[in-house]
Amino acid sequence: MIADNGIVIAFWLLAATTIGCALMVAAVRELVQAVLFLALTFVGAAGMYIVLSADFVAVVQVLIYAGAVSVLMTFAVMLTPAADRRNSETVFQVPALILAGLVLAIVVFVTLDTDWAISDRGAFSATAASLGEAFLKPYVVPFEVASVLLMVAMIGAIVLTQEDEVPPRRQEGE
Amino acid sequence: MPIKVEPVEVNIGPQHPSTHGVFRMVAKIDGERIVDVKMVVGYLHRSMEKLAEERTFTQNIPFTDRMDYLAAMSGNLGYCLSVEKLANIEVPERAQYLRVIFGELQRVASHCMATGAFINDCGAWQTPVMWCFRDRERVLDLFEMTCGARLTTNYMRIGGVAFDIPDEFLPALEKLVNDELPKAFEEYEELIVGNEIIMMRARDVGVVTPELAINASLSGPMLRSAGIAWDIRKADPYCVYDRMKFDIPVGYNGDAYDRMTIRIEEMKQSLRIIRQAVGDLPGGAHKTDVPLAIRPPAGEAYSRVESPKGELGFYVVSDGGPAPYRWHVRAPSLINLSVLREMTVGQTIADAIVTLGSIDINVGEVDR
Amino acid sequence: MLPEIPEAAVWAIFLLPVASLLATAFVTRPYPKLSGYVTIAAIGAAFALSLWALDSVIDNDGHALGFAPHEWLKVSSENLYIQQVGGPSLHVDVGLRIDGLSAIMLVVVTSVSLLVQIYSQGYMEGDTGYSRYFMWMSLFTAAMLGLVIVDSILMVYVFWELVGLGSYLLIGFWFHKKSAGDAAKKAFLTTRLGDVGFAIGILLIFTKADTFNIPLIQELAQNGALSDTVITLFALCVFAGAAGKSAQFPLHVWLPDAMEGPTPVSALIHAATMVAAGVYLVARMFPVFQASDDAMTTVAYVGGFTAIFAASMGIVMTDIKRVLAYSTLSQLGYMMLALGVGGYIAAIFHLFTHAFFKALLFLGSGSVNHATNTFDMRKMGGLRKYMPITYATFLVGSLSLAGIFPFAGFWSKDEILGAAWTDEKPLFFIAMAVVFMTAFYSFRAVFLTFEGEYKGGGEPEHGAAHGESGHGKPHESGWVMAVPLLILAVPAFAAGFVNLPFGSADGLAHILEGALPESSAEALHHEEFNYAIAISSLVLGVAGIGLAYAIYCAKAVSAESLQKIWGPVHTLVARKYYMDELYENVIVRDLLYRNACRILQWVDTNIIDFAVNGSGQVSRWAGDRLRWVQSGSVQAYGTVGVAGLIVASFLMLILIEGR
Amino acid sequence: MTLNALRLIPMRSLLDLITGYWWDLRDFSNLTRMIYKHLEDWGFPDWSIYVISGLIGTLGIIAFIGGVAVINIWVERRVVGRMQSRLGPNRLGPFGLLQPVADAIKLMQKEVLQPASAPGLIYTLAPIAFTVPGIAVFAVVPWGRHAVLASLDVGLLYILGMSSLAVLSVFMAGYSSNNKYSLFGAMRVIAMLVSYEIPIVAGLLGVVLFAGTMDLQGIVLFQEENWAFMVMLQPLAFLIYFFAISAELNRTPADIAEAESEIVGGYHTEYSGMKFGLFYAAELINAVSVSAIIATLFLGGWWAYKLDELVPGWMIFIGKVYGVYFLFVWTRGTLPRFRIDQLLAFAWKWLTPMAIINVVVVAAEVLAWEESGWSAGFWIPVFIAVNGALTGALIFGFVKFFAPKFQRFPTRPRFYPDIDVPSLPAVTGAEFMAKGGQA
Amino acid sequence: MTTPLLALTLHLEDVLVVGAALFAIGLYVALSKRNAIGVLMGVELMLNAVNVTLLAFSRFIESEQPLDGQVFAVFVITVAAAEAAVALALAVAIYKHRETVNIDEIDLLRW
Repeated sequence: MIADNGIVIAFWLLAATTIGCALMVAAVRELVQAVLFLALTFVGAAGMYIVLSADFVAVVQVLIYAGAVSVLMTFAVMLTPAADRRNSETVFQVPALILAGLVLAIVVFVTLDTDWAISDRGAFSATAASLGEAFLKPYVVPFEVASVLLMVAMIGAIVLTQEDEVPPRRQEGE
Repeated sequence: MPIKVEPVEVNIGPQHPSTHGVFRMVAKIDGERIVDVKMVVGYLHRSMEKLAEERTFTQNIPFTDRMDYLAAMSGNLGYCLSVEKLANIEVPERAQYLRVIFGELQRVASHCMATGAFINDCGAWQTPVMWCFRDRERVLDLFEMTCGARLTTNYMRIGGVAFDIPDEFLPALEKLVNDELPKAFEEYEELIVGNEIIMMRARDVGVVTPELAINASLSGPMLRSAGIAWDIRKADPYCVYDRMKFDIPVGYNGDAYDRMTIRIEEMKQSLRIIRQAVGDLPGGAHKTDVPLAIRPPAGEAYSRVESPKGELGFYVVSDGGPAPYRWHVRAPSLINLSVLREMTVGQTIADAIVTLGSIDINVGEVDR
Repeated sequence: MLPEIPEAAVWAIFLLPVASLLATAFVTRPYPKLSGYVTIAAIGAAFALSLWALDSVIDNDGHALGFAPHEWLKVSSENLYIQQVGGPSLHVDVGLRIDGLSAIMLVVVTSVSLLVQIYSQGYMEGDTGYSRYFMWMSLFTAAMLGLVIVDSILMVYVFWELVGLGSYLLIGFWFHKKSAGDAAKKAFLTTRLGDVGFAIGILLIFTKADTFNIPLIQELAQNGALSDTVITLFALCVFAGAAGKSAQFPLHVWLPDAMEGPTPVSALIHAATMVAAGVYLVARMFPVFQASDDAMTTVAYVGGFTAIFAASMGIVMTDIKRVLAYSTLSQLGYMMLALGVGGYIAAIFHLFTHAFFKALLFLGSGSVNHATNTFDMRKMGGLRKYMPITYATFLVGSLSLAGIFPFAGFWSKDEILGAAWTDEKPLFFIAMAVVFMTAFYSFRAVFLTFEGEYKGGGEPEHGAAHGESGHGKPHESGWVMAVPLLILAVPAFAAGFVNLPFGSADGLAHILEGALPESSAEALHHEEFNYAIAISSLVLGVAGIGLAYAIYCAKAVSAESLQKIWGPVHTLVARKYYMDELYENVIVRDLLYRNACRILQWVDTNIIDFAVNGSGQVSRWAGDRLRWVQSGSVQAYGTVGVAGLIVASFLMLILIEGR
Repeated sequence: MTLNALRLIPMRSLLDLITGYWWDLRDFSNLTRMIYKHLEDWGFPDWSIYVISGLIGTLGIIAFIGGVAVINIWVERRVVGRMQSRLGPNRLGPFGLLQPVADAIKLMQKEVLQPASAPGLIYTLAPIAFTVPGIAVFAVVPWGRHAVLASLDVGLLYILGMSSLAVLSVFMAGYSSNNKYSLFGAMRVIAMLVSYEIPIVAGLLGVVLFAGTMDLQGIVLFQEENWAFMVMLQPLAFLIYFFAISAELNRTPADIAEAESEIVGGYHTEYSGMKFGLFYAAELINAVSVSAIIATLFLGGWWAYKLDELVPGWMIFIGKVYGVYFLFVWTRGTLPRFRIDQLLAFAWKWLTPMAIINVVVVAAEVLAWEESGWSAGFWIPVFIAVNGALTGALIFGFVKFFAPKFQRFPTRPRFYPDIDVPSLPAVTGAEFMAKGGQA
Repeated sequence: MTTPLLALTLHLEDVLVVGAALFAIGLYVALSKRNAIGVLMGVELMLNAVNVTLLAFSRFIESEQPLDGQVFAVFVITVAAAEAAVALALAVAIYKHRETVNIDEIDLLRW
């Protein structure tokens, strides 16, 4: 339980921003706008992370999601020039709406129904150092695996999008 | 399998910072790469050739200022030469020497402008162009000193030059030629020859092959950059150029970089010519007596000069009246521009801008 | 004395042949000689360690050495609920049990293997499959050693099957001969029949006793924790397995055919290892058998019948190896008989002595074959002159087999007779008859082979290893083959002295008793040496020898005339009581092929095929309809998946709430 | 003489006189502390004190940045003017200092145009979103020993995150303008961001490794403790960061996103009035914030070899910021622009490998330092020498072995003193070279 | 101490509900959007929702190693980055061949 008025107000503001932007992602009519709202959603989520005293994760979120993933998405949108840029829905819109509502209902029900083991630990003081230690001591193997995964993803992305033949840049002089 | 894209058409110009006037280049672009280029000229067309038929031969001299307004002296000179050829007028020695001096000064001024603008097109943020302007201003100061005008000099006259040089001209000229400009040219060499970024941007960009250059009848630095030694001053000497010693700088590769280095060397050669001309400058009249409303005998004449842009030719037909019957200009800017498509297709937009800058067109001359 | 053997050393006994197997398979395969040396070195080291193990066991009064078992496999549910209701859990431990019984078996197996393999170097020389031979020998030996040392009946079964595999590979070693291949298959399948019973027994005892540990099973059987029915069933199942491996009566048919393998293989399989495994198993499970009289009786009578049944066939065989094979059968029946009448020590004692003299006899026959290129005794004769060492050692073995005082066989056979006398009189008489027959046929073989004139031997076989002797005079085998014979002759003569019936209580009996649980050991008979039995059996043996001498050496009675007189009987016996025909023609062809298969065929076409085709048609029909579900739209899959998740969540919620 | 006379002035006691009071300019923390105390006395709850003090700090920073944005227009124009051998603005106010004000008034008066087909929200948000990260960066930059608004544990990462956000707003502007030039600018920015994020992060890793912290104050304190600016320890990282960040800042020689001579104005072609003014200001603000980062990371921030005991730290800091800013103006005033493929190649082929080499070397050095247990007094000069030599060697090596071969043709033309008139064409370049290069 | 003017509290449940809402929106987007990149956006939203939840647990729940939640959040972000790169590359690759990235036209998984 956080009982600090400022933080609670900040949280609800950020939550409203995040969810509002997420709704905009679903609602706006153009794909690029959806990407930009998505970036805002990421930033709002990063704010919520800070409220939850996870500053490192928040910064990583901004760096990777808002900085890199959104950029990648815009890139992808731009690289598919002849594709449909409208943010339209398929026939699954209504089922998806129903399912999303049901999921929300179930999760909220379970959340409220469960008796959580709440601790009164308070906020974390400094997470970066402890996280670094956690990555390099107990989680070193997942950490390395994650790095390998990133490498593989990078190479895979390059291979996937590589053009089969590189067109000659320009006629060379003698 | 490359991505299938619809080429995008981009208008570069007529309102664009780098088209040196109101020249329009419709580029079809695939990503950053140019697929096709369409050139549209005529936004600055003032119908000079037609207008000239309604004016006397002498009245037409200011038109030549306003064609290539960066090289007004050369335009004046070319036109006057053709009328003199048509009317068989002998020009005094001193006037011929003065014509050479001012023609070469004009070349320096024009090339300064070209160099600065070129580096600006490469993306430098105004500094080199300011430096080049500084040196051009020094030359223009001399023009102002002589004829009162800086750009549209209207200095040459049929049968000579309009005014003799003032007394303070020669000292100022010698200071400029022997001290200030050589220093400035060293700076340009630093800027162009020694700059890695300029090399990266200009080497292998806008290449003209010798065959293309000849087939398109290019001239001036464009032609010489392709490796062909050709200069009207040597091939068809006018005034007293046959008495001057100078070299023709010739490039190797036909790219933008070659053109710019050739321009710098040409400026140095101009200084050399000016020094010789000043040394040999004879006394006497600066102008023969020619009636203001000259009526050359019926006939036609073509004369050409090596303007900074290239071969500038004037074709004048007289029917014996006070005005030319037909007046045609072979404008080097227009003809040099005609190979732009061959030079830019396959390159990026940035390269196209650099190429355009290296051609050194003047839209006033292109459209006339 | 030596210190007690560490556990690692015992494991090494088993692992050394495994190592030599791997080394032979992967390293030395192209270098046959090296393969042999590696294998011999490994088994030699194992032999030395076995002696150490025996020494430790003697120090320990024959009780099991205290090796803790190791967990090998543990399958048990972590689910608390299942644990509460006592759901299935499976613990398989791998442990060692080195007690009197297994130590003796170790020594027997390793020593016989060692000598057999040394002998093989000569016998197999030049064979194309030399390395392969030693590879399979290593495998076989390793399996047998593993079988002996483990303490879990499940592991015993594992090695049991490995032994079967090894025997299959070795019997079919010359697989290019059809007979060899057939024999291998026959051996494999026949023993499998018994193994099925064994497997059922293991499952039975595990469900009832919840353990695979042999000492634990013994204890449970002894203190009555298991019902009589279970014990009887289990014992019979174990005996089925043992009967398969030890070639007891209904399943004996594979053994004579197994002579198609190389002779050293026969020596190893039929003297010390594979066939002994059955006896060993019954002995190992002896406390269980003790708890069930019915099982004991069954064992005893099957053993007795096998003994006389096989002996009768041994009399008429003309192939020296087959004679020895039936003799082996007969002797195994003897051992089973002994076990069945409670003569646990006697049985093992006989196993011990029999291993040596039978190995000696087989190797001797191999040596003879090496010289003459044939196993047919009718083509031999007079080899005494040419092969003195072989003759001498073969004679020692035969005397021992015939139970002539003071050779090893005498002492062990005498104990069996004594046990039978106290327990089951009818069996005693059968046994006595077998004594006579044994002496007769063994010396028939001796006389036919070594006395008289040389009859020329057989054609050298193509592809066989020993073709170079050709048509010339037979000659003594090389030292590589002769030395093992000589060495084996020593225990064949003297092995009986380890358990002389008079006086000493520290002999073989003592450590064998130590291997049994207390209650079981107390229940053993300890009868005195019965001079009457001893003398009468000796007399019978000598009589048998005499008869053989009379017929085959002195030719006082013509063998042919006897054959004519006993015509139908001889035919019956010579055709092995038509057992093979019975199995092949009646059971397999008539019963199974003709009738059962017809029923099965009907079932197959009308029921199974219908089901199969029908299900195929149903799947096709359903697939044709269902493929519309696989629309290729990822979102459709996702929607359905999430819907399923939601249903599952609802169910979970309802279930949790409802509980 | 004069110095001795100066010594008569009781500097120390004068300083002591003002130390600890809120008007002590050397350290703003006195002011903050006073505000805290008063707020507490007035019975404000904790959270509101936190919010109020944060707001005050933010206001201070925004005031500074606003001032900087205004002043920098003048600075840039004057400095570049001097470089271009002209005067720069000099009419309005003393030295033309009021010129930016006039500019601002002009911009505010202008009509704000918006393309009819532009998505209004994004179009309007873009300049704001472009401005905010530059300001937000200042939250973690220390101004003095006690004056830092948010001593964030992951300050450096925060800065990186902010700098990557700025580029997204450039994309927003470019995309929403619905103009081909703008879209070109936007796409170029995106491509460049993808490339340049890597050398930036990898370059700064060296700094973080040395300092052992990502807290900017911690990095400054590390430099103070070891009596060395980070630029001495990490010249390579400095160069990498400087080049890479000038690319991300869209300043020459990497201003391909606006590239006036090519795509007119890039992403802000369609902007006018104060929206354009915001872009213009944000560019300056971003330059200043990056200068502040460089000053903090590489030049010791508010610390400068005992000088910070006499001069207020924030003054030193601002001085350094302007020193770095001058560097930016200088490069902007002199260098032409790269082409985009050259720029990306520069990032991938030069900066990234060099940054990775740098990280490896620094890791080895830090390991040696920690494991040997020898003092910083020994290691720091060694590191300075080693890293300096390494930087030189790397740059030389890269230039020597990996540079494109510009010299395939001579850089100067050949000369023909005379020409054969009829013979056309004359000798071509290739033939000339084949003949051995003589005219 | 007087009663504070304003006493707001934030409970675990509140954060979880926010996360659930984010997840539901992400699910809707992922299931309903026609463009593959839009679908990917939905997936990213869901991953963010998961991160919110993880961090909430890390902050509120009694545990021996409370930071594990943050560690996992970082891993989630890492994997999401890799996934985004590969997915977008896939989208581009598919676009190269079929000139569409519409999910309902890409039915390679069809029978």
